[in-house]
Amino acid sequence: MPNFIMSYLGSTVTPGEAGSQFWALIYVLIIFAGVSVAVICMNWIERKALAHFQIRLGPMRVGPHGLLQPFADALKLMLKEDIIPAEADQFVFWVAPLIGLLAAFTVYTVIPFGPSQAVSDMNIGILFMLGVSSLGVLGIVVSGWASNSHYPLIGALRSSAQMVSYEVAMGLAVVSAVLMTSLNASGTGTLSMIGIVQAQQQQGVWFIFKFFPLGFLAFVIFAIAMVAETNRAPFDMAEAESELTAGYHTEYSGLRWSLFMLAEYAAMIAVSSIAVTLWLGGWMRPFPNLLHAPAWDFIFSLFPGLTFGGLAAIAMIGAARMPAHSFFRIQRIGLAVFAALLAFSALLLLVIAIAGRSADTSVAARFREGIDYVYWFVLKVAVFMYLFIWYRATWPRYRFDQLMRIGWKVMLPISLGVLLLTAIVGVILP
Amino acid sequence: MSAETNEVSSRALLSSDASNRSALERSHLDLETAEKPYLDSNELIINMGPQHPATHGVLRVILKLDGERVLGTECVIGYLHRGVEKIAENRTYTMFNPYVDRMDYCAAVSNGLGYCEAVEKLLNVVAPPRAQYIRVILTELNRIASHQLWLGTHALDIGAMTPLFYTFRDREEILKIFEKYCGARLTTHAFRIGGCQYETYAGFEKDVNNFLTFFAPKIDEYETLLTTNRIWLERTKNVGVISGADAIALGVTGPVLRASGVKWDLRKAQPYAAYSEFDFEIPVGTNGDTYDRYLVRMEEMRQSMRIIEQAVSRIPEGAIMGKVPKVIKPPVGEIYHSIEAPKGELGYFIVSDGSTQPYRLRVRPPSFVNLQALDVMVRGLLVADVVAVIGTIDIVLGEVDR
Amino acid sequence: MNPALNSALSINSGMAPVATPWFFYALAGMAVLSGVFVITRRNAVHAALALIITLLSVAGLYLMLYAPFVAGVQIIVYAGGIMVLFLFVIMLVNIERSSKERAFNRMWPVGLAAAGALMVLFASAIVKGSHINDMFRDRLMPLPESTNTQQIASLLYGEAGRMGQYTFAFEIASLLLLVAILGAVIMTKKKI
Amino acid sequence: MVPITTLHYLVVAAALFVLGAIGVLTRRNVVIVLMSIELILNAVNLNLVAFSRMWGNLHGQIFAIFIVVDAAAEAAAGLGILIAFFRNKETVNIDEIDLLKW
Repeated sequence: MPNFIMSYLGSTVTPGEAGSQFWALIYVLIIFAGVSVAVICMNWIERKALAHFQIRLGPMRVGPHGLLQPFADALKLMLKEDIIPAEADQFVFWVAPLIGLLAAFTVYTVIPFGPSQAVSDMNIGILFMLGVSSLGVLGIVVSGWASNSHYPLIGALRSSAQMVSYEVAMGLAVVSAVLMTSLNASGTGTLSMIGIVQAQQQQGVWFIFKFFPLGFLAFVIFAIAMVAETNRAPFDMAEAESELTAGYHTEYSGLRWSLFMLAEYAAMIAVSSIAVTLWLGGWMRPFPNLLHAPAWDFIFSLFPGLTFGGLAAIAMIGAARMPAHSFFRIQRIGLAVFAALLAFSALLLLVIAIAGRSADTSVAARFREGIDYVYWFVLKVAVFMYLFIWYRATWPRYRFDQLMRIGWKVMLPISLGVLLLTAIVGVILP
Repeated sequence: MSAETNEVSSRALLSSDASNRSALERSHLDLETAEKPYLDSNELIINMGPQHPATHGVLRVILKLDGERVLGTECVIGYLHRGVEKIAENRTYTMFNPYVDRMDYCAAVSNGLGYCEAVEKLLNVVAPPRAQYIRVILTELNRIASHQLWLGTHALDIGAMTPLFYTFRDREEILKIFEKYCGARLTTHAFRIGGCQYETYAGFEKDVNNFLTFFAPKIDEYETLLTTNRIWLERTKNVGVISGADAIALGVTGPVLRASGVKWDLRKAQPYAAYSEFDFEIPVGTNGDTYDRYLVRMEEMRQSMRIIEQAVSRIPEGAIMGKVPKVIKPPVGEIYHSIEAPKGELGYFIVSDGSTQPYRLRVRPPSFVNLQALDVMVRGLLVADVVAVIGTIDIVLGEVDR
Repeated sequence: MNPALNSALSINSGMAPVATPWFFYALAGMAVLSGVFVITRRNAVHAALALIITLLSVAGLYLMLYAPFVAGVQIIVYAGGIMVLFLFVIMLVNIERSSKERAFNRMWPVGLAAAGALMVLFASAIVKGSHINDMFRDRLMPLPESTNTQQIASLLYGEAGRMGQYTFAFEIASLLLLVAILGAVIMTKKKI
Repeated sequence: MVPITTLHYLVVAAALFVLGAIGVLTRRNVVIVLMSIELILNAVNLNLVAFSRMWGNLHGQIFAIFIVVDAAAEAAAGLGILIAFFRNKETVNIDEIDLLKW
């Protein structure tokens, strides 16, 4: 194999740092595909979970338990007529969803799924992330304006004001987490995403528990601000369907509309990843310092396989419990095949975990490590995604002025105070 | 009318209290001369509805906005006009009875009750006690159903999706009782002039009692989702405030009036059917805001359950139809009879020329009158509050447009 | 290739970008082209979008100059903050009218001539400067990228208890921002 | 291929500066004039950062950051003035802003 492929394989840094453009490209493709798949899964899970919150069944017809619903939706959206209003600004209308999508996906270049499982480790990682995710607002503003219609315009103005306001509190919360990284021997912190996780590892504590309750407060502020930042309930003013029909994407349809949705979900995953990286230890498994014996490593490395095994079991039980009627035969077979696929992945993961348990340098060991990192990271992000759904099912919507009041008069002072106290405690305590 | 409400209304009509008058003067809408906005060019005229998710049907509200602040509103109605009142002039009294179910289709039983009692009054007939009790039970069940529908859609307007499904689940139980009783779920043609259409089916009492035990904890379930929810409080407290005096001056009735602190309920004030025989409270609010209206309606559901419980346990035996001639030909004259529908005072004004058909029939629908208060309530609020206020007035366009 | 440049590149060899010239030409071309759009578009929103592209391209150029922190600031402050403000204002003021009117003022030939003169000045400065000594051509000092943010911080805030070289200037800049915020609020609010 | 040197950056910066100057001198719309000023500031920033790389110290970058701060202040104040002006005169054309008082 050519050198530019092989030379990276033994490396312990990200492809961006190692200067391996080929592998950087591969990673970009993997992440792009992974995020798209995650959005599809999220689509299905949100519909099902929301339905079960609301004593409904949710999608049941397309595939067993509606498993193929997202694909049917995607197909429908792609085939739908793409309407551009006559009075709209054609070019801007066309380009607006792309801006949001680009911003949402560019963020993923610096998200570390593991110590070397990222496209690049930028020196200014978290700064870059905040900056690029703040570009998403441009797409929304511009789409609202280009539609040349009242409801989209109001939705766009709302969401731009909202996102700009919550970015302030969000940034301050992030800074207080970054401050905590500097509590080491050299006294220098870091903005690099990988560096932040490594700092948590060195200090032996997730930053959410650091200087309790300061870390926790900063985390809560970020967790609230990120809901506002992604325009999700209860802060979904920009697309409040009971007020503004659909907000900034009222005039959009078909593929372009689905791009907005894709961008929204990608942005949700991205901000959740920031929260996980900054406060919840990123890719680290629970208690990496306390339970650091190889035996513990092995036990924790069984988790991915067991998770998939559990999912396979659930799917299998679902298939077994389907009514014995010829109408359900295809569905039963489909669910059983799905269960078999899950079981196969579970088996594969378990085999990798067992094969890679001892040797530290073998390919299997590296694989096992990588799977572990990605698994714990994704698990933590998944908790946030579930929270997003939970919020949406439980809470009414804030009004716009209340939202701004909370942003400027509650969140901003608290985050400033937390930042100040973190700095003071950080100087006094060690 | 009680002394207390008399006093309030006279103050509303006679006093020269400046703030009070300004509120009413403001309500006289003139979109052109609304106060000068903050940025001239930013003044938007927005057309909310008739196709809009939060206007509860085909209401069209023209909003004049300064940014998001509402400078004025104008309701355009009539998209669901079917000429019910005109139809009445070409139908006999009996034939017209099913038409009233199509006005407030969320509370069809109440509509029928009001119409039948009005015609009975004109004929000087009284329905037998058993029929009266059945009427009370069904009407109160329908009040609960109507309030459930209101709660679900109102919460959905404010952004809480889940209560809608909970209320629809429980409303289903009421509709099942209706269906078993008269065969229809929504447009229940349950009553006849002079009594009831049908005798109760076997197990009616048991079904109703089962519903009561089923539903009692469900109200608490709704309340755990909303009553102390901070966002719900922020969205509804001090939103769409209307004073008792303003409400009376605008003719507002029902829960909207009671939430403003006026204890006015026709079931107590002018008891009809068998309501004088039951023991129940009239919940009254204090601030006249959206939250109070929510609380009043929640409490009204509980009170309705109390009434139903009493009525079911004491339901008398006997005939269900009074002595009514085969051909209904009321004597020449006119009558106004009103009942407390879930949404407010539902009145029927019938002019009889002695023939089999009404000479003129006029309905005083609560939604239509209450909708007038929209402009007073939403001036100076934000767009988001407009949908909350439309929801809290609890309008049904079938009734507004008739 | 001269030795100085060679050594500069070799120090950063770990991350020596392979296609540097191409990236540079692409970014620079994008910046200049959308700069042209900024000043020629009749519609202010189009101009703003073009300006955003310019700003992002310039941020890319900063990255190529091993100034990642400035690039990050450029993206956050310019593209994420200032341009949103611009778009906001464009939507507030009535652009339908202004987009139908003349886009350029009556004195535009004079302005163009002045700008042309400026361009000639720049061109001559660059040509002369690079002709007399190969300063621009030769000097390309290595800057450590990985500690860029730290170094900027120690210049701005000081290090090990000592005040930084620019600490006072930094404080004055924050004062300037405060004044600008207050000024903007006072000017735009109808009644304080 | 010619390696990229400071000179290249200077040329780009000069081009951006001239474009900004043309915008400021010829356009009528105040918003676009303000945007052209941003263009000029960016050109200066690019120069400073390029020189910072040329001399191998970070003072140029510090200056660039100060200029970004300045640009933010300028945009806030400039757009504030624009809004106040637009409220009174309903125009955003710079050649109609010819009175000191209205």
